[in-house]
Amino acid sequence: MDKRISTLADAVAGVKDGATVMVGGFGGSGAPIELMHALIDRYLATGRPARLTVINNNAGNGHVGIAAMIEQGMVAKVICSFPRSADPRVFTERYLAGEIELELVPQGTLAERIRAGGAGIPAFYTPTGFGTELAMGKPVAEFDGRSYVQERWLKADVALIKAETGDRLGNLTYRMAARNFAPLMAMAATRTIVQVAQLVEPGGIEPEAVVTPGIFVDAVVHVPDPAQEEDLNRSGARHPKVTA
Amino acid sequence: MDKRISTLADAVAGVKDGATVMVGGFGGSGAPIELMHALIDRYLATGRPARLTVINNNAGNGHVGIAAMIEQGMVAKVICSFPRSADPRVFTERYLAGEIELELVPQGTLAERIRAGGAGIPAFYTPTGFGTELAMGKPVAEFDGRSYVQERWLKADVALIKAETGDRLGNLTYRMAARNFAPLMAMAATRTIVQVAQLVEPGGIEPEAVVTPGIFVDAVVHVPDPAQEEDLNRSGARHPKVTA
Amino acid sequence: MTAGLTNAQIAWRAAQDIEDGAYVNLGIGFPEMVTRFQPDGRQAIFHTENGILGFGEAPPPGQEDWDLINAGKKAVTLRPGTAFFDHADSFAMVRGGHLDVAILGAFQVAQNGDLANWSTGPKGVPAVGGAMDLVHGARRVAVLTDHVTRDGRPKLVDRCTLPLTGVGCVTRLYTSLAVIDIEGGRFILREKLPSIRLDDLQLLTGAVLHLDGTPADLSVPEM
Amino acid sequence: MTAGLTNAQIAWRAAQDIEDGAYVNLGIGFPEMVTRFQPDGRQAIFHTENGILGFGEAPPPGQEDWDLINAGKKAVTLRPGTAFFDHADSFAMVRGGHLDVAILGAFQVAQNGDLANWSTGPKGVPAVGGAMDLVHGARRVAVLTDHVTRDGRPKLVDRCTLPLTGVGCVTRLYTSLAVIDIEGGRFILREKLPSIRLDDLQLLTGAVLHLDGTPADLSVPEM
Repeated sequence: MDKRISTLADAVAGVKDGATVMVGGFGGSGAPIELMHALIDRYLATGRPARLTVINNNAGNGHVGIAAMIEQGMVAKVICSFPRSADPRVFTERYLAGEIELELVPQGTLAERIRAGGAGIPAFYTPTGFGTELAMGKPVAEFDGRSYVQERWLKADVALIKAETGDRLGNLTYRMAARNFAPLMAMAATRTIVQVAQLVEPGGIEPEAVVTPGIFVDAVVHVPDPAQEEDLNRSGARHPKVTA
Repeated sequence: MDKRISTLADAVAGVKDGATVMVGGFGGSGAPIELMHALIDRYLATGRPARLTVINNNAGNGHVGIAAMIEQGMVAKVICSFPRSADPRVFTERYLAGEIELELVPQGTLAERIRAGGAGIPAFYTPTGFGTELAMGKPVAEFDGRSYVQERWLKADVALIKAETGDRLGNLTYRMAARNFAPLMAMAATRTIVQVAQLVEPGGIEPEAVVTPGIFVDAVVHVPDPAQEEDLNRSGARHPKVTA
Repeated sequence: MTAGLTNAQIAWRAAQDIEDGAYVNLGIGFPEMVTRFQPDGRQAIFHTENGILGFGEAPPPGQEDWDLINAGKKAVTLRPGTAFFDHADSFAMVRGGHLDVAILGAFQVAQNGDLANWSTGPKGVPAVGGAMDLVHGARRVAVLTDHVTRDGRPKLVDRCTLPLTGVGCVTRLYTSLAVIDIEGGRFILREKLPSIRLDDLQLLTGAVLHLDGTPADLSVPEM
Repeated sequence: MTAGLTNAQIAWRAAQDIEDGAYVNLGIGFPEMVTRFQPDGRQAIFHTENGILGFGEAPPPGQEDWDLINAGKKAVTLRPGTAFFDHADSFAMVRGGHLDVAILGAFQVAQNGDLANWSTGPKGVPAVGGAMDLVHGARRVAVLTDHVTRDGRPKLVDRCTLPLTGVGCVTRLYTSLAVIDIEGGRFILREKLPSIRLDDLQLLTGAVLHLDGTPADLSVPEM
């Protein structure tokens, strides 16, 4: 079994119009910049994939990554907990103009809904959001005298993930807090595409140190020295680059 | 902060009559033999703790560990998925005599109920068990055209856990497949007591390699060279030892 | 009455349908034999409920590590790429539909796909393990079984009379006499031993065997 | 009108109630200042929603590692014993009742413990982050806030008029003028600045301040 794919372009070639795409990361930490930019390049070249629903904790920052996907017009809807950032203009302008849909989900509920999608749990109850606008229309139940909101699982067609180390079986580790949503999204997507900074032979990751077992991974692309969103934004980067 | 406790006896001193006790392990792999035997020693010396409910995947094997707890008369009820083993006589005899209660739970549901207890999820839906005896009396709901059973969280007063490496903050790693239920039980118990084969300084476990973060742990006891249940049973061991 | 396949031969036949790279969970006991018969050039990745993916064969006696066991509590070994994880993640793999195949034993299988394999009734000590999770998780749920009980009664039935493990979950049966798919609430006979006549096979089966073309010969090596 | 405490002084006062070894989550912004004022001999363990427990102070400028950030996306540092984990485990800590204290900001707090701190209404872009989870998870939910809004209206109210973050969740308020507990659906005044009269404090508060004995002096160092 070999899940390696040699180019970013090939890795994202199967993403379809209207797809739901989970994108790993919390702000810039764990953001799979190169995979997202490969998806943008394909869209600019072919017009596809369009009308994406993007699931991430945030809604982009600056003009790279998710912000660039929105800016180039590929994104119809964002499901996130916190669509603010140091430079949220791209999302904000489209949202206020009514050009992009937003489903706002409390952060822990977002994480648990994604995990539920991956774990075959169609619904669960949480105290989070009870009695608030974000629970409106959702079933409510009482357990042991306390009120809870029923939340549904969240799945995706594709997950784009950034990992630190990976092997060709798809076993993954993550760097520090870049882990965040990635292990959950890897479980919840029909096709999980991962960029790894280091590609190792099977056995190169200690069996006890594997964070995402290969069963949750479909494609592995080697991207050494991946860009850090925060660094890109501090340097005023854009994707695609503006040529003078 | 220092969660170390110097003796096994002190570590288990607070377990009360009637307590619900989660015990890590799958068969002998991960079974915290020394903690269980310390609990038995206390019971034989003081008559406490009695009438325990024990939660584990199994119901004991031979005459050590959970089997010994049952044999000595400390256990009123077992919640498990598979009360069979190479030598299940202790449980089997008490069960058939009506002297011990059994709540049989499918293995994945048992794991998920414990995780739910630790994660503040009072109930969730699973396809497991739908239409079977084990779902009788439980609420059923349909999602996306498929039927699911509602299951409730499972919590405990105490968890007894075996880990490989631990620090005084309670950060833990596990050895190979001895991990199994331990990280879940550590989350779901009011008081989590851990025996560690190696005690290290904070920082002695790589931050990315921590499996159970210290927030889920209350007490750490150093037990170098812990006994392996399978080895004990192959040598015909009993606890307490039978003196001629 | 015709001599049926041995357990090992049934396991061999089931192994032929497992694709390279498939993620597979094998039930305790007889289904564990499937690992021995992987066709050359194919390598399935085996999952065990207690938290291992990609483990290897049993170690030589005396070299067991009892922290490295399968769901049947038998010792296994590491391979390059083995991963360990906790029980919640393990059953996320199962329940979340990430396994390609689960292969289990059976007391009874009904033509609607119902499976009974955990309890023979109220006597004795009931034990279920991970079977109820597995039958609702894997993409394909295959059953390995003798075609009839030890006293000659059908195990493939109209309706299960024993307590159910799962409702409408079995997709294919490998028996000592035949290979049978379950589709649309019916048994569809795919292969049968050349030595048994269709009429006789039907007599040993507790519900109608439907045909979808001529059944192929169930052909298994001597072993 | 009396000069109230600065944000730093409010954070200092809140820090005095955090016990050694407590697990604490600090909201984005002003509550983050609490880390600076831990009393000597006490060491809280800080949790951040994005998957770190036991992190340290901000690094010197230029030495940031952008994979090592807090929920406010500010760079933090490692300490001996830091642990990383995924978002599901992180919110298991929150929702599962494993945190001792969550400290958040507020737009409004009602005497029944309702909190509004995420939305000022339908205009603009709504954002909630982890606040709704935190208020229903931690054993103590403390709010740090100016006692009144910038235009002088009460932030401590009879009923919240802004969209709620959580129902009946706040247990203690540290304001620029007072320390107030919420018990049995009432504001209980525990401490007030010596420089403000009780009558005047009541005028700045949108619901009755109950007494449980004489309020202590709210005493905070100059800074």
